[in-house]
Amino acid sequence: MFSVLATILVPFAVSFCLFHSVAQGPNLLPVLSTFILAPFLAALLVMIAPEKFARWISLGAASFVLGLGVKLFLCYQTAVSGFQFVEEIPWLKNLGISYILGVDGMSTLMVLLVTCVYFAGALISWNISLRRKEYFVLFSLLVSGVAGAYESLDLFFFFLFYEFAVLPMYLLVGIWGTGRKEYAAMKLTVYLLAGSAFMLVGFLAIYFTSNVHTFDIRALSDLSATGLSVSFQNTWFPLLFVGFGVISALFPFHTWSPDGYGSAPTAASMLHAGVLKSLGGYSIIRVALPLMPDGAKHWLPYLAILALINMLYAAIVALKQTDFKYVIAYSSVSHCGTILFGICTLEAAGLNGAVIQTFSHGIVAAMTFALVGTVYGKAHTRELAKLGGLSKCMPVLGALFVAAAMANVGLPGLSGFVGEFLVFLGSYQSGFRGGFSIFQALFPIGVLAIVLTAIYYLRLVQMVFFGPVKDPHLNEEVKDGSFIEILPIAFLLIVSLLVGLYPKPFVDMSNLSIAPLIDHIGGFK
Amino acid sequence: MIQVQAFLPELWLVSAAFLVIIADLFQKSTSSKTVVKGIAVLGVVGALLSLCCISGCGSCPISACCSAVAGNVPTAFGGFLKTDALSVFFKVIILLATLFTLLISFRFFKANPTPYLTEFIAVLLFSAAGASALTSAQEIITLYVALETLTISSYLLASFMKKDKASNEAGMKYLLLGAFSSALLLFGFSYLYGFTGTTVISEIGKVLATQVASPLLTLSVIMIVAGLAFKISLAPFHMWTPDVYEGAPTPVTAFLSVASKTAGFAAFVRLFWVGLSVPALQPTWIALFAVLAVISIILGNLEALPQRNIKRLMAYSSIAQAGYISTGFLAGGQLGLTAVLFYMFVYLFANMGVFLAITIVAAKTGSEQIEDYAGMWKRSPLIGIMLLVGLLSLAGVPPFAGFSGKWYLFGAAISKGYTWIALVGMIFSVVSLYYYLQVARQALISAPKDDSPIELSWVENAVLVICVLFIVTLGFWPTPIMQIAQTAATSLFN
Amino acid sequence: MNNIPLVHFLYLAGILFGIGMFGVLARKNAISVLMGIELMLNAVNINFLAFARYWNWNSLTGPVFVVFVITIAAAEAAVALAIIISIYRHLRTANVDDAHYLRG
Amino acid sequence: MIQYSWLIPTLPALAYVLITIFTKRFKNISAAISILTMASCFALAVGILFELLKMDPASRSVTFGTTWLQIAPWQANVGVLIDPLSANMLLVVTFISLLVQIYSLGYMHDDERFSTYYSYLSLFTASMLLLVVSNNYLQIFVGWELVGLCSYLLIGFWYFKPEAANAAKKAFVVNRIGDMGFLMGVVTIGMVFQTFDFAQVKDLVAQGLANHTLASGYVAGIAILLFCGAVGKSAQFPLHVWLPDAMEGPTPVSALIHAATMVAAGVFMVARTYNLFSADPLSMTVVAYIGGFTAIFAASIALAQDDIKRILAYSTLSQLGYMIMSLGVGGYTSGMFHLTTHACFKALLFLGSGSVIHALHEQDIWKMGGLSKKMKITTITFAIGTLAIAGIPPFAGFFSKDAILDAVKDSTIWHHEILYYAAVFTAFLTAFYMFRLFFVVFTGEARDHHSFDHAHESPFTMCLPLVLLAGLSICVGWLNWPGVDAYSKFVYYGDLHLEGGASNFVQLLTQSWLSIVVAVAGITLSAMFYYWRIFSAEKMAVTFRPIYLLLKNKYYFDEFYGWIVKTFLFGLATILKWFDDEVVDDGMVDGSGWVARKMGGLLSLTQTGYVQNYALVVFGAVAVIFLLVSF
Repeated sequence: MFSVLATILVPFAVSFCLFHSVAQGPNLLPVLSTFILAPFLAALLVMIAPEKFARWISLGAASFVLGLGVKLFLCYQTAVSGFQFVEEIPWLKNLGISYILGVDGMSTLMVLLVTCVYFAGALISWNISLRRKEYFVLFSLLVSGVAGAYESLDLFFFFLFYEFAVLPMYLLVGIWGTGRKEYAAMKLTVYLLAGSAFMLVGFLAIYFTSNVHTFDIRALSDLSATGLSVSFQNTWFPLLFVGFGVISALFPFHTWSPDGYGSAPTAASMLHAGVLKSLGGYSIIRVALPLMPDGAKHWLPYLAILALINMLYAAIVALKQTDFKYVIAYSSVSHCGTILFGICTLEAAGLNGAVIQTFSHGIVAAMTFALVGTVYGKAHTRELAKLGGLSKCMPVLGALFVAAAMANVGLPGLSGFVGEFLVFLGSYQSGFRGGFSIFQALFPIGVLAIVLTAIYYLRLVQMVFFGPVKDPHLNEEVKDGSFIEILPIAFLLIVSLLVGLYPKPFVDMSNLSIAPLIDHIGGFK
Repeated sequence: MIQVQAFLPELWLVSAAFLVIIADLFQKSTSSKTVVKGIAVLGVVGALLSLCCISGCGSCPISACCSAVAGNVPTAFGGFLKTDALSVFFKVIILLATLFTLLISFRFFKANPTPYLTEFIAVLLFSAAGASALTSAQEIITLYVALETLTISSYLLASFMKKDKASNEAGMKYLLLGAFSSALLLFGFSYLYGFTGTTVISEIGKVLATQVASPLLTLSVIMIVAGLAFKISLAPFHMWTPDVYEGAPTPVTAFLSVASKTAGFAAFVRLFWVGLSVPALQPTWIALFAVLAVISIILGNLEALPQRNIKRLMAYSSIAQAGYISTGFLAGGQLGLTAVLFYMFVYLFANMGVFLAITIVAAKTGSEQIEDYAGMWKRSPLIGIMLLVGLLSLAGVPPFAGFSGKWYLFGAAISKGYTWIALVGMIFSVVSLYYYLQVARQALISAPKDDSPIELSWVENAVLVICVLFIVTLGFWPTPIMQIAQTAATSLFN
Repeated sequence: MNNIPLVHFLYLAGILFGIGMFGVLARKNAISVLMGIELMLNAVNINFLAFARYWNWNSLTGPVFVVFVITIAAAEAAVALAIIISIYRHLRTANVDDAHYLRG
Repeated sequence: MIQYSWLIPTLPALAYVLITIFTKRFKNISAAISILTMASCFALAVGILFELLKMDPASRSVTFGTTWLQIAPWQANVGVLIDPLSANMLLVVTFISLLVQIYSLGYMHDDERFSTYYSYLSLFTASMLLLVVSNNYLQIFVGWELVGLCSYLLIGFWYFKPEAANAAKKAFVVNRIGDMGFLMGVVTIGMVFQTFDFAQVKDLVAQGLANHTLASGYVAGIAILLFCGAVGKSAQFPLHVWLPDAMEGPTPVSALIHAATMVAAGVFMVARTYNLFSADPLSMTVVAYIGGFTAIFAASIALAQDDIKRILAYSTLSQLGYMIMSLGVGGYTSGMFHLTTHACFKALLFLGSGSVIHALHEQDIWKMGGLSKKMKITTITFAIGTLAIAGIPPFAGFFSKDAILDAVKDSTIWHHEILYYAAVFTAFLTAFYMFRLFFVVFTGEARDHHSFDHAHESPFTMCLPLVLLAGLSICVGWLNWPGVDAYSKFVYYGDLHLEGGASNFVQLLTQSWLSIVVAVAGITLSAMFYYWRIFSAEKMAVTFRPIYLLLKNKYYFDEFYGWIVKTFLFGLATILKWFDDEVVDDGMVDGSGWVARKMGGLLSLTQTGYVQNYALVVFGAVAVIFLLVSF
């Protein structure tokens, strides 16, 4: 246990100080690349190191990166705002591709999210025994891919990292999954890549249609320079939205999500639900909106309906699920609906809500999946019919799960509430502006979701943890979570609490990138 | 005057071929023929090195030493052979492919002993010579002769396993269809000659530039397309591909899938972007290629789905690949051709790596069925990784080179306004993912049927590692090869 | 015979080519298919010579091409016969339709 | 003192954290922490009260806070607003919690999750106080939700009992439905006024109404949305169903949360946002009638219940109905006053019932009886409580209830007379069923001798709160002793006016003869039934069987709602799940894959293996292309 703590604290401290020295002086060490390289190197190290070190190495890397992430969050100069820690290396001049990393408020949050989930995931997969080495290699690779996607400001690299994350996921699900794992893995992969097919073509179309011959998002965001015609935007915005939406499980392209999470190993579903999925909403805000504001204005009100369907439909379907994990999966789909809905409002409040909700959903979903995984590991079944009264034998996990459920339900004091509240505020706002009265109709329906969520989550809590013990031999054999199992979950819970109790710094952070965006687009008017 | 550098590689290859035959006389037919193998490898490597002595090939991968000799492009036989940067690039691909093929064939014939290894190698070298000559042919007759050198030798190679019924059948099909389509090609040529009165490609371009389209001219162009499309197995002239790929010995399949495809594209590039890129014809054949490309992408990928035999699967995949490459080709211009060259280069490593893996596995298990690849991660991780990386690179998944390749191909297509082709291409590369992943799944996920390890020679290890590294690196950092390919492409237009 | 117009040659060549193609597509015996191909090649040769005559006899392009075609055709035929014989060894027939084990 | 008011919610929160993390294993320490914090909170509250009293009545309102989150143009604060209203609530909440926590020492003594219990209590108090001191709509909503959570946790404290688990879920979900309206209301406020601050909104509304930029109907709409929240939290009709089930929780919890404080939050919220409600008669009418209806409706149900706690629960419903109605008719002061008195005597009653249950381990009143012999203190205190709730002078209930009746009588809203008679009749019913309860439980002969023999007076820790509360149940009413009217002069809305306006006690009695009469009538009647046994309740039940069943089954509301949820929600869920599995997943997704594979299979049939077919394809292709191109 103490060795674990050491493995966590030492690298954390190291990176913290390391970054500190950097953040003071000029940008010596390429901070952002470190987020990508550290896990990557960890993967290589695991590859060559003997198997018994695998988990230590990746835990060390995770805490190192976590330290960096926290420090990044602290060091980001809110006064200056804009993109910071930018690294730029020309890559292919003739195609306007260059390796550009940079973070603004929103992506700082996302990077922080990645690091948190990476850390928790590394801990959760502590007791993986099957093909451990490969597991941790892929796990780390996945993270470096996602981190890259959140940091890169060049469409080429954005896409590259984005898909780079998908592949390890395929293997993680396929090898360490449960149930119809190979089917699920295939489905998940094919789905996400199908979504990205539109993205790729869209990016290229943007590149060749715009007048600035570059894939640099910053340059492309200047509509006056790119001169993308309204008709072009109207054709490509929906395609891009759907392309991004697929990874956020946009209805009706969501079915990979339940199956995928249903069979993914715990850490994989944590990372996927927590980080990869959030990429969809993020990329819409980062790419689709600034590049094609007119298309956005034209399409978002209609896409809002899709998002709304996500929220409610998934919530209702979750009511009838019989598998513990599937309920969570559907709830995550529903929450992504909230995110997309927030984006569709095209209002400061709504978009901020979307960002915060993305962050919160990342943390909370990761926490919930971690819990499910741990419980499954002990009860050896996920069928709700067989579970029951688990609080008797695992009170701590039970309590944590109630907390997680409340976070999902959007209880104030936990992160879920802030995002949802802002999203509703935004949606009503854009209805109120009269720009698109469609939102006035959608807003109350959207609020229904908070009731539905409450219903299915409490149903879950009741069926799994409350009531009498259904399966008698559950309580002798089942023990409560060990330190290693509790630690990551508690960690995530604390993060969620931080956001919930004092959201100001987080909201300010996201607003740093949202406010300019809104000025740039100018909302529905 | 004749500059020998213009056909130095071919010289190396041919002489290597003869040397091989001679050397064989002094060897016992039972011996492992190390000398022969050595000579062959040396010949190909020599050919590769000889490229450095070709002046002005800013594009040669080993361009460090090229920069020494700057200036004029070597020509021979009154300009019939001209080895410019473009052809050097193609030659590099072809020669590397030949090198791989040799390596593969060594493993292959260790598993299926034959007394005629020497002959095999000799013929292989001949056809390589043909292919490489084809890339620098500036004139129709030369082009034709080179082409036939390549083709006729590959007929022999395809049907090389005399005892094997499949191999024979493959050979016969390949031969009949090959001959048939080369007849079409020739008929096209004859009319081309009739219309222009010359056989020099650049001349043809000049003459045709002033002419208007006439049905016969179009017909001849179509026939030429048909004849050459056969070589790169572009649908609907692809029908031979699956059968031949499945039947032919694996090294030959590998050779066909890369070397003769490359040669075919080389011929296409010269003939069409120099000779026939005239207002009267260009719209026609570009549209034609657009259709053929899309058909090949769709057919290839769909038909690959139900396949069980991995070589047949690779055949269909190579049809689809031909479709992808054609999108770049028809986009043309500097961008398009750069994309084509780069993609061919990537394709070389991916395909060859996979075929090497296939051979090794087949040599161990004696099976080419996909389900027999179960548990490679346990039996030989490297092979597992090779399959994963190679196939996903073919599918165009980041971070593998195939991805950046597709990025440029489709980029080129879109830049010329063929967005729909790009869309179809992307969607069907997702379809392709399905069957590629089936293999990867068996290799990396499924439990092994028998977990007796598959041991590799150090060479094979090295080569596989190189392939993997190349593919991954080019995915992240395509810059150097891209620049070389770019200079090569530009060399066509001046 | 200098007054025979070009088109006549072309017609002849065309017809010959057609016949050859028919042979390729219709005849079942591998040898006859081969002969069909030879016919097609000869049609091509006629074309070349005709065009050569039409442009001018002094440039030997056409005839040279023809020579090459003939040579290569011969090589092709040699290889072809070899393969057909080897097929015959396996199947005891030279019927092209009997070799259809590779399909699907 | 006021500047430390932010400590009031904070301290219990800290207590919660401490207990959860550190002292789970040491029950006494946990209890000590929680009780001490509570005591200090009470002290603070008292201090704040006196500081307010020192101030000039016109400016008895102090507020301060800090930013919680900020997105232009909004700025959501977390802050404190201390004025008579919140001071009043602070006193009630802290005091009752303190007593209940002391009481729990005895009541929960043998429970293995003792510490957890106290941590929950602290968390609840923290959230409740957060709600009370809030100075803006968002924060009140936050506290609102948090008390909901605590009520969920405490109702489900004995989670292994399926009923408890169900009740907890029900409570949360039903509340959530109300909160949906509340949330929409809050969002709408944020939207219309671009701020959540009470004071600012108040001014903006006043301005808007003055210069007609704001339709009073619109304000009424907002008010009604907010009221949805109150309906849920204060368990008004039609969202009343959760409160009776909530009695599955430990009895002290019922006393604290489901009688004295949390359920009163709805009333408090209406009072807090009174300016929105009073802007338009519509909203007032809605509030008044919902309250009035709930009062009489719940009272009627209480007549036929057998579970001691459920009877009290329904009486709570009905009393809350009183308060709501009073606010609805403009009786701001009387409503709050009744809230205060009710907190005392209802807490007393619950704790008393708790002591009974503690003694007998039994909740069915028909298995009790004659307890007066064994449990003196409990009996006396319970009697006091009963008299208080029945509205017998000079007990607390009399003053507040009478004030409400006056308010209704004087009110000007639509057909107030209906409400008045309903209220009066409710008073009668209340007296009747409360004394029914008292007589059945404490007088007469023991019905279940086994449990009776084991019965014993509760320990000191439990009796002390009873006594204190009993004392209050007598005296609190005197705050509004005619002529003194201390309370009315302290807590009022708009400009001060004294309801009833009696100048001395005798005058008051004469004024409110009716309420006294009905109360006495109720008592006598129930005495005839259950004490002297002149009439037989059983016979009544038989003769009026349908009515009896209707009341006994609470007008079948649970069944009705259950049916709705089952049919519509879960019906829809079933359909959508089918749609998701069959249509979207198998149909669209796997379907496309299937089609692709099949097509591949079909296409690969073209690879016949006959070489001449291939040649034919080549020929055909050339021909077709040629034709297409040239024509």
